[in-house]
Parts: sequence; C-alpha cells; structure tokens
Amino acid sequence: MSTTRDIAILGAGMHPWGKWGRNFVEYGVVAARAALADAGVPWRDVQFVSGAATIRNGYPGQVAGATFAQALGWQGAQVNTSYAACASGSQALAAARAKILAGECEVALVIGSDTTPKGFLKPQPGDRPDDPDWVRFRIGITNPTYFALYARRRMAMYGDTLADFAAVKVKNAEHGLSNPNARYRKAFKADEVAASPIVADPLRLMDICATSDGAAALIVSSLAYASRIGKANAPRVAAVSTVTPSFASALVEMPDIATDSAIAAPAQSFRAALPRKAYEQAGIGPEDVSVAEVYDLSTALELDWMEDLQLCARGEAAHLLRAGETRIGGRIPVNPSGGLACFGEAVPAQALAQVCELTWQLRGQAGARQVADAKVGITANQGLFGHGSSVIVKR
Amino acid sequence: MSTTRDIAILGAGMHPWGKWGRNFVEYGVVAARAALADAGVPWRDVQFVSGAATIRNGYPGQVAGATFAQALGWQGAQVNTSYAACASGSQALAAARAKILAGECEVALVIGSDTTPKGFLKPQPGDRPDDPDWVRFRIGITNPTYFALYARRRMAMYGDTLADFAAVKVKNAEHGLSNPNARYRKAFKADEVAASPIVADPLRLMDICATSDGAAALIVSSLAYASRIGKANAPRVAAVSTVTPSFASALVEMPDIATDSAIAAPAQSFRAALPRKAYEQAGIGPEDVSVAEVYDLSTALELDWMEDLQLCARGEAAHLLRAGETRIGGRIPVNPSGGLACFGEAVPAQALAQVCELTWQLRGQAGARQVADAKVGITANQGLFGHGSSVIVKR
Amino acid sequence: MNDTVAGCNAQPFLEGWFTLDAERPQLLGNRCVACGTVYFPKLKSGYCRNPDCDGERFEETPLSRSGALWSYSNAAYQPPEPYAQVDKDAFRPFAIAAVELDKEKMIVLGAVVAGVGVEQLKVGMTMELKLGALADGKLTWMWAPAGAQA
Amino acid sequence: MNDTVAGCNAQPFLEGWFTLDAERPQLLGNRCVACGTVYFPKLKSGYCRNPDCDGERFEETPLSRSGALWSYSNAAYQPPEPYAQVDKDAFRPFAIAAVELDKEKMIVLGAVVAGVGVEQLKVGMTMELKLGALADGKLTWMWAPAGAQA
Ligand SMILES: [Zn+2]
Ligand SMILES: [Zn+2]
Repeated sequence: MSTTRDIAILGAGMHPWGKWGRNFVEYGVVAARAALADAGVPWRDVQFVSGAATIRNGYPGQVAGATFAQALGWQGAQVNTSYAACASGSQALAAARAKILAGECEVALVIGSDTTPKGFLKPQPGDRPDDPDWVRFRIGITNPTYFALYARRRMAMYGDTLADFAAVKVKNAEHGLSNPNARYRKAFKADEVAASPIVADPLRLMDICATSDGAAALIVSSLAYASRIGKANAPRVAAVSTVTPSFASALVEMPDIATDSAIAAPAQSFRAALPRKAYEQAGIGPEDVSVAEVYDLSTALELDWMEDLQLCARGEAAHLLRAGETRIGGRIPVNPSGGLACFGEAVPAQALAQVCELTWQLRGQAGARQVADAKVGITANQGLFGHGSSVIVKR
Repeated sequence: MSTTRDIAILGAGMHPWGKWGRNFVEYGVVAARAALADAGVPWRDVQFVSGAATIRNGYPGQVAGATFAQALGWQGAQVNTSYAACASGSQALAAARAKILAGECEVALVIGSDTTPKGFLKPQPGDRPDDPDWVRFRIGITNPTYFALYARRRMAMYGDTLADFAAVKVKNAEHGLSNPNARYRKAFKADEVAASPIVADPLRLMDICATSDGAAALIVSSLAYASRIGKANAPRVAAVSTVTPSFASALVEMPDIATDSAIAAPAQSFRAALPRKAYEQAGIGPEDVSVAEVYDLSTALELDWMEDLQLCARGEAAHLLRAGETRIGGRIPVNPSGGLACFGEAVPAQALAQVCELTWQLRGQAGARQVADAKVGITANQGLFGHGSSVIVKR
Repeated sequence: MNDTVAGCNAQPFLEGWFTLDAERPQLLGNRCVACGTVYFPKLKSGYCRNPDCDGERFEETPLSRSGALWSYSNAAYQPPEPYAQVDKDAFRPFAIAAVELDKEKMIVLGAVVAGVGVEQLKVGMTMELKLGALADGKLTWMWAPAGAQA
Repeated sequence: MNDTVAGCNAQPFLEGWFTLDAERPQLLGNRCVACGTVYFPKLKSGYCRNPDCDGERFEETPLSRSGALWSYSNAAYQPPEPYAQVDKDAFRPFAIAAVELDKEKMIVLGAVVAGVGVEQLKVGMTMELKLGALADGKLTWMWAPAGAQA
C-alpha cells in the first residue's frame, strides 16, 4: 500500500503510572505538554483534539477531548471523544488518523488519562438483571475468572504450564526495571510468582495486572506537515484496526456468561481478527514485526496474543518464550516496556502508552530496554463488549 | 471546494420521539433498520458503525457504537462511539465522514438513541464542590436559567418581545403538526404560550423544550459507492463542524457560573464559530441556504441561532420572524420539522434527527412540511462543555 | 454455598432464567424462529443478532442439560457484591466452569456445585446442570461432573 | 431565603469561594501570574487555560464587588437538590443575575438578594455583591442593586 495511508508520530508523552490519587486532568495535561514538547509543535497548531474517555471521573471524563482542549486552552480546534473500554485510546487514534488522511486537519493531539479507584473493579449497586455485568458478579464471576479460563484452556490444549506463565512475569518485570514511566520496577523470580496467592486457579496474584493512574498522549500529523517541520523520518502509524467481532463470537468474553450460539453462523475468533485487519491496512505481515506491545491483563494472555498476532503458530507461544525469543535481544521481543505487568492498567491511556513505547523503540530512544534496530512494531488489546484494537507503527 | 470533500446520505431513519420508557437499544435498531431500508443497503455492506453515546443508560449506552453493531449482528465492521453532549450525533457523523474521506470505508451507519428520565435533568447526589454542575444547582441555577438569561439579553439589546418568543413556538408547532416522528403535534396560539406558567422569567413553560425518548440513524457513503448503487443524486454532507470555543469564551454557558476572563485574550462567541467553520468547509455561504434546523432548546434561542448562522444580521432575527420569512413558504424556513418544540430533546439522536429532516427536505419527501425546492440545508446545535456542531447538507 | 435444595422453598436469584426442577433443571433461553440461533440469557431486544437474519420472533427454549467442560477456574477470594456476602472466615473457594453445549453450539459459564474443587475437574469431561444456593439462599444454576451425587 | 446575616454564625456553603465580610464580601478567584487571567471558581488544575500561556503559578485574588447587570432571570419553581429544599408552599421565587465585572472582564452568575424581584432589575444597572443564606442557613454570595439596603 502507498505511504499516503500513513501518518507521522511527531511526539509522545506520558505521565508516570502509579496510584497518585489526583485528578485525571492533571496527568493528562502533563502528558500532552510532554508530547507537544517532544514534537516541537506549538499548541495552536493542533487542529483536532481526540480524547479517550474515562467513565469513572464524572462528566469531565466523559468529554475528555473537550476537557483537555479547555485545560490546554480553548483555541478553536475540532474535537472528538471516543469510548471503547480498553481500546478507547486506539479509537481516539483511529479518529485522528482518519481526520488527517481525510485532509481535514494536519496535526492532532490524541490523549487518554485515568484515575482509577482502589481494589477490584465492581459494578454499580442495585439489582439489574438486564445488565450482564450485574448477573456475572451476582453468581461470583469476576474479571480474573475470564483470564483464568483462557489460561487453563491453554494448559489443556497446548501443554502450557504454571512455570510458563511465571516466566512471562519474570521477563516483563525485567523489561520494565528501568522504565521511568512504569509503576512497578522490581525484579521477580519464578518462585516468587508461584508463591503468590491463587486468585483464580490457575492464576496467581502475580499473574494478574493491577489498575493504575496514568496518562499518555501523542502528537500525530500528515506526512506533509512532518516534512515541513523537518521530521520526514518520524515513525509512522501504518494501521489502526478497531474491528468488531463477527457473529458467532467463539470465546466467552467479559462480562458475558455465554458465547453466541454458532447454530446459524460459524464460530469466529475476535482476538485474531484485530491484528489481521491491521496487517491488511498496513500491507505488512507478521514476519516484518520487530517488536510487540500486547495487553497482558494476565501473563497467560500474553501468550494468546502472540498467536493472535501470528508471531508464531497457534499453541507455539510458550516455545518461543522458553527459548528466550520474546525477551529483549530475542527474535521478537514482547512488551519491552514491561507491559501491564509493570504498569497496571489505566484504561483510556493504556493503548496510547503502547504506541508511545513503540515510538521510542523505533526512534532508538528506549535506553536500557531498547530493541536493536526496531523497524516495525505492533500493539494489541481487547476490552469489553466487542472492543479491541491493533496498531502498527513503522519507520 | 471540490466535491471530493462530500459524502452521500443514502438513508435516513428514525424511531418516533415520545416518552415510551423502553430500552434505548430497541429504538436504535428500529431507526437503523429504517435507514438501511431507505438506503437499500444490506447491513453487511456497512464497514463502520459510528455511535453517539448516551450516558444515562448504563454501559451499553456508553458503548453505543458496539451496542448497535451487536444488536444488528456482529459482522466485523470497524466501530467508534463518540460523546459530546448535544453534539454527540454530529461528532459521530464527523467520524464517519472522515473515515469515508480517508478511504477507510465506503459505507457507514451513524446512530444515536436515548431513553430519558422523567422531569428536569438534575445532577448526581453527593457534595461535589469541584463539579460546576453541582455548584450551580446548589445555588439554584437550573438549565432554563441559562436560556432565560440569553432571552432577556435579546430583549434588552434588540427589543425582542415575549410575543416574538411565543411566535416561534406557534410557528414550530404548526410546522410539526403533520410530522409522524414528532412527539407533540398540537397547534398553539400565542395567548396559550403567554398563559403558560413562567419557569424562568422571561420564559414560559411553552418556550422551553422537554426531554424525550427517540432514535435517528443515517447511512452515509462515498460518492463512488453512491454512484455504483445508482444514487449519484443523493443529498450530500458538505460539512460537519465540531469546533471548540476560543479562549476567552464570551458567553456564560451551562454548567458554568462564570465566563472566561478576557483580560489576556479577547472575548469570542462560540456559537457563531460553529457555522462559520461549516461554511468554510463546504465552500458555501449563508446566502445559499434554503432551510435550517436549529436547536430551539428555548424559543428565544432559535432567534440567536438565526444570527449565528448569518441568516440575518445580529439583532434582526425577530424582524424575519415577524415577516413570516422563517415559516415554510417564507424566504428561509427554520425548523420545518417542528424543531425541539415538537420533538423534545433526545440528546444523542437530536443532531442526527436534524440531518434526517434535511435529507427528506432535499429529496422533496417532507410532505406537508416540504420547503419548496430546498437545495442547501444547515443545522446548528450546542451542548455542555464546549461542544457544538453545524452540519451542511446539499444536493 | 449449599446445594441441598430439593423440597425447600428457595427462590431463584432471577425469575425465568432456569427451571426449578431439583433433579433435572434446565437453563431457559430463547430461539430465533427464523434462523434457529439460541440466546442465553434470552434476547430481549426483539431483533436477532445474526447479521444475516432479520428475525423478530423468538420462542422460549430450554438448553441442553449437559456438555463438555471447555475450561474451568475458581474464586479463591470472595467476589464483591452483588455476590451474596458471608463472613470472611466462612467463605469457601468454589470452582467455576465453562461448559460447551453441543446442540446449541455455545459455551455457558456457571459456578460448580459445592464439594467439587478444581482438582476434580478436567477439560473435556462431561458436566451437567444442577441447582445450588447462593449464600443468601437464592437458587442459581450450577455445573457438576456428570453422574456425581449432588 | 434570608439575607439577614450580620453577626450570625452562618457557615458558607463552600469554603474559600468568598469572604465572609457581611458589609463588603468578595468572591475569591485566582490569577495566573504569567498572563493575568483571572479564574472564578479558582483554577485547580495548575495549568493556565489561556492557549498562549504556559503559566503554572496562580495567586488568590478577590474579585470586584460590583459590575453591570448583563442579564437576569428568576427561579419560578424550586430548583431540585442539591439546592436546599423547603416545603413546597414555603418556596418563594428568587431572581438570578449575570453581572459583568469590568476589571476582570468576565460575567459571574448568582442569586439576587431576597426582596428584589425581576421587575426591579434592568440590564445595565450596577449590581454589588452581598451575602445571603440558602434555605439550610448556609451562606452564599448574592447580587443586589447597588445602594439597595440589604
Ligand atoms: Zn435469526
Ligand atoms: Zn496564564
């Protein structure tokens, strides 16, 4: 495909992940100003503000695009706020990409920020039998249950072991050790993971990611604008896939208690469809990928993603892991940032944080966690209710 | 500007406005199926579902794009959900337009649907001094207060009278009499408006719009796709403006209790900026407009919009009204659908309902409320927190 | 948790989601008359979710009582509300099953009856539907290894 | 509503939003040290909202006590909570003013003191700041025609 389908990433900025307990607007402004400074772009040049909503921070969170446009100073930019659970950041990026490719704007700010409550997420009070989220909690099915079901299925189908899952954690903890934006910077040994309490068999506490506060922002532009300011060689977004599932969706997904019935239509994998569309958009194949940032809500899920990304055949992910190929220095490093294991999830910011990491990797600015000669990076994530995304960045 | 900036409106569909008390998903599916049927487009051809969120219907409302993609049948379309208060529908349309102009998809479904609670909207419980919405209600400033302040200002500045405001209601009620999608289909006399109780001086109950349930959907496409299915002459979206305010924003707007301070930057009108950007995008001027659908949250606000749309000079709107020029048959009919006066506001659907009406007007399918030889239509609306939009439709 | 339910007056936690036959309970879904797709929980929007079907008529249908264990887990800690809460010390971990129904071609989740832990489960084994009580005494559906004494 | 406040122990409904000087109360905003823009309510994000200013330092500033009436209205019905509620029959409509502060170049809303209805207001007239009590006795700022006896 021609390069006219690409947009440039001029700047990336984050507010460090943590449990800071402050207003999400503060984090977002820090990330946005960092991205603008990194890009060398004045705020008034930004013609489109594409916000990823947070639904746990009152009305300002639900209008995140406008909230940040105001916080940075109303200057007449067009605005959009997208919500798509864990894929919100990617939807916001997709909106900016379309706006730029449509010739509607040259430079856009894409931003997501969150302040998360402490403890496990739980539903609103009150009896709501029509809400699948209420039903599943009522009978005792929490978020980790779903990750655990996928993990156990891998063990049964492919022979993955608890030691494999622990090895993902050990690898990601090592990757994130020196990442200044990571919340957890602590090395783990496999026996420490094994010794952590079981949350949802077969997953231990150390297999499952926490929730965090954090913010990430990108400045993206047309290639023409990038050239004009002397950044023709900036990394590029080559694809943003935000496809929905195809009926019948084969995998039971949060918050549902059942899958679609495949009586009248074939069962299909949603997760695998996400990168497939991204590869198609970018005209790039899995063999071209140098580095991947995937949504390790659990350690085992990282292995599912590797296969959905076609970085190896179905069932082969643990082999790559065991061979050290997914570590920095291996054939295809996965989560060099440290992943969700080191960050904890800040929902609207997380998909953008993945793209920030790829930007720094492709620029060669990732310091101790640099993947040598990274040329093409891919992200993957999935959220509730048929949301997910995969982004391809190249240079 | 070249026609490559346009997209085609192939289908429009609505669920009638009312106070039905059913789930918003039901209304939306009815509207979407009506729009698909009107377009003659099979659901599987739709490659992008652009939903306008509703924030009062639980999680399914916050992921409206995905909710309707699922309700109509997951088929792998890309998805987006936008939220922008009263402008949500236009943001969803803007997202679809950019996606099509970017060459990312050929056909999109744009959809908004709402079930609204009874009575005046009021904020969540609990003390929240950092939330302007809480502060203003705490000291007794409700939504009608803002409309009333604007109305009184018109009276002081331009000599508008209560009779003028009542005349807007009488006109819109007459327009909406035969509209099958309108909630209120009842003729009003000026003295009935005057006799209705004062809500917020100078506005009477009949000057202020209600909240409703309702749904509206559009099928939009590239011009190439429209030609291919024999609809080269379909009405076109020529512009979607979703600009934010420019600091310092001059008008005190819901839910704020003060304007920006204009000490360091000049005070600027947000409402006037919205159509200005639309005209610029479309390469069309106010003199080309045949019909307008504007957000008459109050009768007096319709007059403000006429001036913001540059359909007349500032302060002259009541003259046009008195001369009958804004009635169907006049020089520039305003709200031939009957407007919010006859519909009541269904937030995420309303901006799309405006475009549905213009579509039918431009096709000559508006029946008893047809504006003769309508060629160019414009919409305008404004919501909370720096959101607003203006859409231009032409044939 | 307590799965001794026969003959008691326990109420289901949701009405119309499953039969109360203590011996042979069944989940209650509905089926699109046009294309045969089965929904559990029942589809209430009135519009079939098969993208190639415009069906708007649905009839109630009981689901198969048994299927193959697709995967399983457990709740090692007490889930938050609305799960009925017990005293912290009284909480016993319980297993959770994802069971694939052959006829309906779908996977349905549920708790596993008390007394059956993850160590007694194996992917692929046959599971069947039982009733069991939540901590507040309300009945729910539960999965049990086929042939096990509930 | 009750505007007899001098000498009583009434508390403000929000702390730090206005001074409690019964004679000459003032709204409390803050001002960007870099560009001079004034914020009311105080800007708390720490980042100036002037798009051409990167200011991150703010100092508290009292607002002008008087300005020109930009527009006005009233609450003919009792507003919903969190407005302090009174018995339906006890509710008296009250006026609301939007006042333009010359020095700050901004418009600030507020209720008008009890006893002054819309018929006594005229766009352009000078209004000044007073204190008044909400139905629960908490103090708020209110606008009054300049020179009127509060
Ligand atoms: Zn069907
Ligand atoms: Zn400043």
